[in-house]
Amino acid sequence: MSASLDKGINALKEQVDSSVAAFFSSCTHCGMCADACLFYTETGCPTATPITKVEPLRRIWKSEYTLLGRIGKMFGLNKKVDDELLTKWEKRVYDNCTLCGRCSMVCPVGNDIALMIRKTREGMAAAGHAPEGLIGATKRAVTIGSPMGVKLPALMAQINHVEKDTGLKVPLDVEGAEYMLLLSSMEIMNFPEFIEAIAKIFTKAGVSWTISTEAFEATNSGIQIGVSDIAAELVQRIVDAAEKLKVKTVISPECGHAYMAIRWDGPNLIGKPFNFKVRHILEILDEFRKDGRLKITGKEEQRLTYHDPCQISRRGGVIEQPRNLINMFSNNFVEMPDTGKMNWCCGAGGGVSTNERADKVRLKVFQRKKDQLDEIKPDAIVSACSNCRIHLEDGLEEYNMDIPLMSLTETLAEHLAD
Amino acid sequence: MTNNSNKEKTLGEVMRSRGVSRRSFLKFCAATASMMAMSPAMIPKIAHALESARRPSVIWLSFQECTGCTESLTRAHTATIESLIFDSISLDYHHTLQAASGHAAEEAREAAMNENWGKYILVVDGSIPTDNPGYSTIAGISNLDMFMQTAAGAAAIISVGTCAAYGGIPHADPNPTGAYSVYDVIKKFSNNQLDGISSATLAKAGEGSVVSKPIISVPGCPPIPVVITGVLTHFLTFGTIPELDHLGRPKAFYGQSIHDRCYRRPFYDKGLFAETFDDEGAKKGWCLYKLGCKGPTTYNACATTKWNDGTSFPIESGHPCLGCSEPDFWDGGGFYKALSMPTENITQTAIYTAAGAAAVGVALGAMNKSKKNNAVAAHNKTTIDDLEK
Amino acid sequence: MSEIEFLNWVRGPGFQIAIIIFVAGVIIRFAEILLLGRKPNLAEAKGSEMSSGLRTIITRSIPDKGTFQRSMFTVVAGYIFHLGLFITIFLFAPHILMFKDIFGFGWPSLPTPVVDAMAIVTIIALFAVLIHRMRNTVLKFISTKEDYIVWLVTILPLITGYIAFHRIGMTAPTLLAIHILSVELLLIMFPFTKLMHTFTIVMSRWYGGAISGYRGVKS
Amino acid sequence: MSDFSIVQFNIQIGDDLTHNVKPLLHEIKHGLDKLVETGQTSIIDLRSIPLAPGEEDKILSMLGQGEVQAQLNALGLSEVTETQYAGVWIVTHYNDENHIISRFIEVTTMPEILCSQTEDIMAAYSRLTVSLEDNV
Repeated sequence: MSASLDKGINALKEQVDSSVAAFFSSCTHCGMCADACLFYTETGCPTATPITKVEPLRRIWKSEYTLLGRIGKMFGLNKKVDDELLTKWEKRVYDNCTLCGRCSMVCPVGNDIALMIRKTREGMAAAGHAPEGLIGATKRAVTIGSPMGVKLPALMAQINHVEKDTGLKVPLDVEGAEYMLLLSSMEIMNFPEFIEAIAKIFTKAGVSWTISTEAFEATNSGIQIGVSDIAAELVQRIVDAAEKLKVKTVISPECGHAYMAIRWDGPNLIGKPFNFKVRHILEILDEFRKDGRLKITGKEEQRLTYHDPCQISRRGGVIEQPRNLINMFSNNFVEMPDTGKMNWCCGAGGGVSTNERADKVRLKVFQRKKDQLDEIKPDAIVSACSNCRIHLEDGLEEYNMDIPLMSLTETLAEHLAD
Repeated sequence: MTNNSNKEKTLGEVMRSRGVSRRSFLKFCAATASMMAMSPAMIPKIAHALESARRPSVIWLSFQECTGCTESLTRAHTATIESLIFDSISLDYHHTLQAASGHAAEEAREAAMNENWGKYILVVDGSIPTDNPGYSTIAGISNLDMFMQTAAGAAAIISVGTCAAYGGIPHADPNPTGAYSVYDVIKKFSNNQLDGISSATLAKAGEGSVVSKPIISVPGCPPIPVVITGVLTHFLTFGTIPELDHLGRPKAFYGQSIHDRCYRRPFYDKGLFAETFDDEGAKKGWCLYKLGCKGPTTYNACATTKWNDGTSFPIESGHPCLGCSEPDFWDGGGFYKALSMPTENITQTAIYTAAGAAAVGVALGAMNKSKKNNAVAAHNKTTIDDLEK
Repeated sequence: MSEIEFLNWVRGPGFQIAIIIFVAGVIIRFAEILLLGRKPNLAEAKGSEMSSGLRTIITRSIPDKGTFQRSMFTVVAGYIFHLGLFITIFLFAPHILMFKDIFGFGWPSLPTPVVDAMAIVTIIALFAVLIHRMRNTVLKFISTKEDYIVWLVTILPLITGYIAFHRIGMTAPTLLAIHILSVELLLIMFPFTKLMHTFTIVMSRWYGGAISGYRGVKS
Repeated sequence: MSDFSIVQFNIQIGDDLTHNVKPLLHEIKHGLDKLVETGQTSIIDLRSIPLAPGEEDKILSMLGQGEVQAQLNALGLSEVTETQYAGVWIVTHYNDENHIISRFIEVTTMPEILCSQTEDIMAAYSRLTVSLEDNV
């Protein structure tokens, strides 16, 4: 109960570094980031312009870290960061941004606006201006171990089902395994087929893998709400488990921000490099492909497209791998008009799906994805993020579209040669 | 005075009495119109006006000057015409040209003033020192006193040369004698900013309301001789002063810049410049802008009137215009520095500034860093209990 | 003060003051930014920060197809006025003389009529940009007073330069002095406004490219 | 006499240096038209127009030499020549030292300066009268 404006302002001060200072110094208010943001293109609302979302951080930078700002501060001329501002900005920063980073790709002066919004969230959260839904999910993540409240027994139940259905063993807590698989709550609760698919593929590939019963949750609410302390705590759990089991590689599952959290933010959050590798499941599968460990049979003839999850493609660098893999089982793969690093977000990442308040807007901005799909009219969509998948299903239903959604890993597993 | 009788005659009569034919007179008028940049359609009007004009008295005062202006005038190669004009005026005082000296000379001046009070033309060359009257005196009279006394009774004042028009070389930084132009001296007088002026002079100046005298500036170092005679002729012809620009210069001569009338202008427009005095560009007669030509900011008639009997003008001879007919041309940062160049040593300024700023920047950067470190140190770990207020 | 005195002042002490503020301001801004530092990235790298940062400095000048279509006006008008500013500032013979005086070296100039035409194009583009800023909902919303002031101090030297070159309305020394004065205003405002992007764009593009490149994404 | 420029530069751009030559020749053409239509004469002062070295010579050589050439002695020499285009006259005034002081192109049937002037005729009459009286 100790969130306060002072704490928020201090958090913002901590977030300013030379990159942020360079970004703010370079912004010319050209407005091109708005055209890159689906929250603007689909709502037409100028408050959704990405660069304006970082106003609290900008004010702190200006008044604390620039000569003119320092002088202005002396005479009380600067625009202040206060609760009124933060209240007004809460929706802009959390509800109208998925941290998809498309703005960062088009900014003509090269500003990583998504990074700045992520940093702004640190101040917002510390000042007590995070949305209810995200606070709830974060609390569950820390206390229960999963933002959706999934506990170990629930996972064990799903694993039992999988083992029964396939006759394959899902190894738990195996010390010295090569791979340690993480799962997102959504996969455990909504898509247990994923576990089945992994069991099949990894068994066929003949590699040793395991799931830790102490740290199986891949998602990280701390990243989404913007509290590094909590994010670090959640990362630490995985690091402890991986070190305990002495695995070589930790696998991030089909979840965008989970990959971002463990692969790119993880070591920086806990302040030291990992002594294991972190890979996305698609990277592992592509390695298997290269090593000839994947034997595929039968090709899909239907028109398939791939929805790039922002954190995996644009923010994660896993862009070629899904395409390599899809081409193994598809004869009719078609790209969306904007694709790869320039894809459009589904509209529910970055904590937006956890924030009930944003339900309406996330469905509205889905229009962007709908337009993209209308243009290429695919028979099915393949993706690699459970969160995207759930929201895409929601969106397609909302817009009365009947396009099946497939997980890349699961579809690949279906095409495994015996 | 012997020429008193002449003064009552018209110019036409004077000329005819000297056997100048009407044809010669017409030629003179045509030359005058050409010289004054008037339309040839004006020739008959000039002829008519000059026919009936009466010879005015002219008093020429030389103060802090080099006699270059007088030299220019007397070396004028259009000798016939010049002498004709000087024959038509009564040059009652000019201490370089007159035969009389000493007291006789000063008496001549006073006599001319008394006889023609309110009607004579006062020509001034040289600037007037205001700092200490002792810097320049004539017959024991300070320049300032002599000028104010003479100006009081003038019909018009013609400031000949850059020194009289703007202060010129004596006025150039640091201006040790407190030299000022004719215009500035009168302005200072009207603002009561003049010391060292005698009370008698003051009374006289006030009486003649010096402040409201028309002043025609004919700047140049030296001025083009025909400009001097042109102004005199205009006064003779029309009895009025010619149309002047904002600096008091006759528009007929100073209406366009050297650059506008320069035959090398097409090279400027094409971007063809001489870079040095002996390169190919210089030999090909390209634009001299880069060599410091002040043509674009200098208003004068050199490019069309030319010098030495229309032989050429400085640019035609391969040298950039110095801007001698503009104010402060000595203090303009150097004759060979192009107009778009800064006059100070900016490189040095920038280097010193950079050194100083680097130190300040490092200090400010260190302050930024320590502020950030303080913020990090003040970090209060956020737990799930701290997410709400 | 006579017009030549005015011209001499702006070419002399005035220019000196402007240069001092400009140079000091830019250096201080750079120090402020760079000395803040940035934590080293502890995650296992997938690409080189340095090379992708450097690449982005160049590549971000060209928008991708989709962005070009969506922000066509901003891109086209932006290109025109930036190019126009470059040509009018750096390829006009009298300006090159000034740079030569300061740096000690010069470079070839463009023919004056070309620069003249480019000045007009640039002025038109800048007015189009202003109208766009005042009418587009996003730009209207995000624009601050600074944006309009910066627009003004950017276009002033162009307009005064054009008028001075063609000597419209006033005498050449006054027009030239006004032109130089407007440039001095620009120089003084430069370090304290978004005009700084002229220099900091190198840093921001580098950082943006480095952050992406570290993760193996070509930005 | 026409070559009054002492320093000769190797002007590359030639005739069109000031772009004044052609318009001037056109003005002369219009002048001739006006002279025929209305009898109105016109005068162009060659010194009022900026001309590059050599351009005045160019104009003069274009106009060429006609049938009439006259010289008068009035305050120095003056030359009046009709060009090959009848009605177009070049009037050049020199001073005592044979330097050109002005040069006009006159479009007229007879330049005014060539005509005997009324005042001079009157003076001539009295002079002749006096002279006859003295001699008788």
